[in-house]
Amino acid sequence: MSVFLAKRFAIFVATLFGASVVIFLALEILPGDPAYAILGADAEPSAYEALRRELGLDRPAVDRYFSWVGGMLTGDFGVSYTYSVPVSELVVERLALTVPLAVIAMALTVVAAVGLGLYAAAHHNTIGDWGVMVFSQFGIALPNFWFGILLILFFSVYLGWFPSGGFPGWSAGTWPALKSLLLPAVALATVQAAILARVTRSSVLETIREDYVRTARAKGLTRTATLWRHVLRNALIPVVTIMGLQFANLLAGTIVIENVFFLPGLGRLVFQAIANRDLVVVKDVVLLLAAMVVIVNFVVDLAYAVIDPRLGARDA
Amino acid sequence: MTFADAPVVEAEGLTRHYTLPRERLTAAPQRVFALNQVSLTVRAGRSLGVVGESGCGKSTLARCVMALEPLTAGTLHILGKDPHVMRAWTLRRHRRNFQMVFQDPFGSLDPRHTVGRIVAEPLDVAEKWLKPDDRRGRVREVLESVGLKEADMSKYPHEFSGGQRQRVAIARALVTRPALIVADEPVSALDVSVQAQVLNLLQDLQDLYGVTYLLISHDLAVVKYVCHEVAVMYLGRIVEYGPTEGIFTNATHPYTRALLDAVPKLSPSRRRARSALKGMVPDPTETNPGCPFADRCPLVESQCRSQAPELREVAPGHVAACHLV
Amino acid sequence: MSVLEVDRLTVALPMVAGLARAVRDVSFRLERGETLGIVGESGCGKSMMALALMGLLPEGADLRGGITLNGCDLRALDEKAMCRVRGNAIAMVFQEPMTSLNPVHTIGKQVIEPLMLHSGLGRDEANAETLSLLERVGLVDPRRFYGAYPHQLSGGQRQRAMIAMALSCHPEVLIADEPTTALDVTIQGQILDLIRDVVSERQMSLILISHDLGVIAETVDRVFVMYGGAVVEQGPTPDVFARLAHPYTQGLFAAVPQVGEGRRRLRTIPGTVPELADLPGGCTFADRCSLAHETCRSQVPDMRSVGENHSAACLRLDAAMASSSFGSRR
Amino acid sequence: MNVSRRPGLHTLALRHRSFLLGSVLSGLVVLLALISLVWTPHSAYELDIANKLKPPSPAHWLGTDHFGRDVTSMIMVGAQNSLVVGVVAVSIGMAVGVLLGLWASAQRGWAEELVMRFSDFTFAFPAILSAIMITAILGPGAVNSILAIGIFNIPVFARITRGSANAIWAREFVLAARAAGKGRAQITLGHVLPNILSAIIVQATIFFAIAILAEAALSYLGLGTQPPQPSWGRMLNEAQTFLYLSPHLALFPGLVIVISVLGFNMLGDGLRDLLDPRLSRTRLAGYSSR
Repeated sequence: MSVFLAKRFAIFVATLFGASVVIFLALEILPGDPAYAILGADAEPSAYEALRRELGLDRPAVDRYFSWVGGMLTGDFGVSYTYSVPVSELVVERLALTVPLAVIAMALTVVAAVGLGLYAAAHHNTIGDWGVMVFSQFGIALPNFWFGILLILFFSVYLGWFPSGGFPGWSAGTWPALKSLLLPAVALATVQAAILARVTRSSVLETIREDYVRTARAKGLTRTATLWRHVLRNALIPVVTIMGLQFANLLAGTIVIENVFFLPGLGRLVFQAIANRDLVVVKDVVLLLAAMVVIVNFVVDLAYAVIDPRLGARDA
Repeated sequence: MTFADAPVVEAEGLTRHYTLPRERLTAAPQRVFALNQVSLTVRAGRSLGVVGESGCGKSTLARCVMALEPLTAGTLHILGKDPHVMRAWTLRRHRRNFQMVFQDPFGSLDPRHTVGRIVAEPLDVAEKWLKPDDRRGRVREVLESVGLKEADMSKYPHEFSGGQRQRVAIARALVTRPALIVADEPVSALDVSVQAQVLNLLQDLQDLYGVTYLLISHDLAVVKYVCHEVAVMYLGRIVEYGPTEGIFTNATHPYTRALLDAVPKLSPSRRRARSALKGMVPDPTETNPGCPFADRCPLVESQCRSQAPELREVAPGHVAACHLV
Repeated sequence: MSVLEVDRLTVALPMVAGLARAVRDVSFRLERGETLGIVGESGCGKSMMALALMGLLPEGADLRGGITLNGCDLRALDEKAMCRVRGNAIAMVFQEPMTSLNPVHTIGKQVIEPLMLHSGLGRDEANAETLSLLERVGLVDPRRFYGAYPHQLSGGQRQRAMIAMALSCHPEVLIADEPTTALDVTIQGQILDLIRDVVSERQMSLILISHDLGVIAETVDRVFVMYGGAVVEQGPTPDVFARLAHPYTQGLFAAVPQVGEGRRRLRTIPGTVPELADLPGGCTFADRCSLAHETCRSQVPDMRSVGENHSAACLRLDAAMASSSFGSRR
Repeated sequence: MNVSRRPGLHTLALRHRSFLLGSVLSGLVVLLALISLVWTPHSAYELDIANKLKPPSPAHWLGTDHFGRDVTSMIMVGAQNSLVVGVVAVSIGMAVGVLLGLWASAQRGWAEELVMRFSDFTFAFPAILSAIMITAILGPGAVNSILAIGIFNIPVFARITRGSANAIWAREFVLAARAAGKGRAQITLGHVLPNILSAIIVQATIFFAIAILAEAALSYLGLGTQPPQPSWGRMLNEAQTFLYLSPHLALFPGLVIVISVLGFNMLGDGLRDLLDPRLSRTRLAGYSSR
């Protein structure tokens, strides 16, 4: 067990390091340099030099990399070129939207998917099972941004129940804020839940065929009791893996969905930054998003250790 | 095939260790002694049976003899040449002389190849220059010798029963006309009635082609039907080794006796007093200085725990590793 | 009254290749304390019969015939009532101790489960009972095993835990389906001894299923030989082994390599075991039988008596018995 | 078994609902794209401001957009775009990923570790994130979005290939091939690849569907295909501005995306069932008598 965790932690750190290097190389070295990218090809050489100095580009690349990463670790994200405010301020403000959005969406996903998946597996080969499968087929094929538009069309334009976009901020009260996050979260969760429900269903169906399930039935456990006590935990092992991958998709999805609903989150921020050629912000936000994905995958590894007692032995 | 009585396999002190991945960061990684100082000789046209329970190292022995797994120590000669020190391409050529039959007739045949292609596989390496017609002839010939038909060449493995598949596997092993066939549990996955057919086939092929067998099995009775000599393994070591008759009528090592005793007899006798062995086979990770069998031995004495017994001759050609013989 | 009565039990399973008639017209009575062995090769229907008795046949299976446990018609019970019987009055030990235990639960948790379900014991009493059960099946130091996970145990230890689980509610019938097939020979003996001891100690009835004639010969009072889903020979174990009647039983007996003999050819049964989905008409063994006549291929043989309580389903019993060179071999 | 009378593959295929429906739907989309190469009801590029934002009518089956372009024609031409992106992105992912996976599996040890860590690492960058990076450097465009999706596909294929290949390497027939003297490369080509090919084909169809979705999302964000080249995602982006006026604009491009993704997904599912060798087993899974 300890070996497993140590190994996963080492991979976690190495992945973060690798991601930061790639982002740094991609955004600071490849395009020539950020000053060039910001000003464009036909800028005055003097303005270019001034900007280079302002951005600290006259220092060696290795130096710049370490001061960037070191800064990120201590909370100093640098200063946005277009907003002229510390990036950390921008990011914290935007995180307050993106993180709740992703968490609500993930919660909806897990509840809906595990529920539907279990239901379908327990009622294998019935109308209910068939219904879940059809829902999931369509859900998987649904582009989340289009579904978002449809939700706006129906719930905002037609029924007028929810705002069609924008975010009043948490200062406007919890309910109005939540209300404007609900449709985006549903748009995000539906697609992911459709995928996860399928995974759950097939994992449960696979586990039901295991010998120990027959043993449990031979003890006199009812089908339902067997499902809860013996099938669920074993069936969750592959489901958790997919959940980890899905969180990455959810974060990526927030970038799209924030654009659909005009929500001022990290996704919008990174878009505006690209439009404004504000590479300092792009670099920071991309690393932040990548780090969130990596952290979630590490948490998934920890979850394994809880669910599966064989881990130590299997990894050995 | 070769001149009589020449050794086909000569193994001297074969040893194979594995290092297990650490279980804890603080603990040193454990070593498994899958094979420990195993020496044996099989002469042309004879067969040696290797028996033991799961984890005794018999399958590791088979794979080491086949040079499918490296040795930690020891030397091995097949027809006088050591496959473990050869260059890769010389070894590939040499492989025509020793072939293998596996346990699982459902796993050892590629489901996507026809029987003709499966059986011809060793020829792809050993006799690349063979013309397609000759090659087909060779496959047909060998299929017929194991009791299958030419028409079976175009069929796929799933169209055959377990026993027939094992015949295909035997045909594949025979196609290069090898001097040695290593058979790892060739019948343990088969039904009893089919098992007998395959055992008889192995015997017939030996009579016909003079092929030498190294037969690995957990089943003493199986080994006895096919083999001239038997080696009994326990925890990676040979504990008793000798002619089949000698082992079965005059088993010396307490483990061999327990093994013989444990086999259920075909006579209804309730409450047969077995010399039941206590406990279970320990992990081969521990390396205590004494006899590996000491923990389960009904006759254990103090010296058994402190000193490992050497193989000693108990009858002509019959050796056993026990202090008490 | 018999503990278990099985009357013309028939099981059919839908398969890709057609309907598999896994069990055909099997009837028997099992008395208290009696041990019954069912022997046969793979695909003879012996495991399906065990699952039918437990009411655990795979979905879509068609079950006919009567199963009566202590005068109670099991076929008439609904699923809920059947759950109260399973693991309680009738319990089962499976073949693969590796996969038959749930990998994510401790041994203790799995052994205590039927107790909590059926016995009405409180947590503490059930705990104590579990520990004593583990000790009884030879898991010395039961507290350690209570908290252990299946992957930490050897095959033999796992099978002991399975037996403890099956014993926990004092079942009247214990079904053991190939309980030692996955184990080493020296461990096999220990497990068979354990099963035999607990069965006689608690006056249980035992149905032991095995492909190994030797295991059957050494363990049970009465033996059923199954082939192609039907019983082809049955009788008290000593009688059957003394006078093998059915050509299949004779062939099977001759094909088993035995320890006591020299290097020689084995007698074989030609051909292979038929698929249950594609059984020949008439006697299912006719295609492989050297004594088969035309009638054997068209007429289904009935059970005929060959001795007291000993019978075989063969149309050419006389010829079979006459040609038999076995029986008194040892 | 001698008697396993498994119906032929084509019979099974005709009986398989998901496979049938999937082939019909994805065939339809491919047909749409092919027809658009030679004929569209109107030009997909010509502006006709006088006829802007028209609802569906006999002249314009699915209406017109805010520039008066014919939506039917744009959807048809947009199909080309989606299919090309799908084909190229999946090909990139498959070509590199399958090679890496096979290599990792044949070499084991450090090679495998390297490929796995590489794929762990690329999983930190979902397609959208890498597309953002690429557009930040090179600017938006169809080629860049293909590149982003393709790169994202590499580790997925590498993982799947390695997983299935490892399972094949553990089989006894591979050991038999080694005992016959076959080398790693020969075994990989002769035994491993043929046995995992169906799994890869199935994944390819499923990732084709995912690639269509990803392309639509990137185009919607303005990172993918650039105007005037019509693309489904971009059409949805533009439609959102006129949601109150002409909701039909948001409906049809979305529907074709759903239909094509549904089609390819179902095709993949169907293939998985049909190519699964377990289907030919005569016994019921989980119940064998010995």
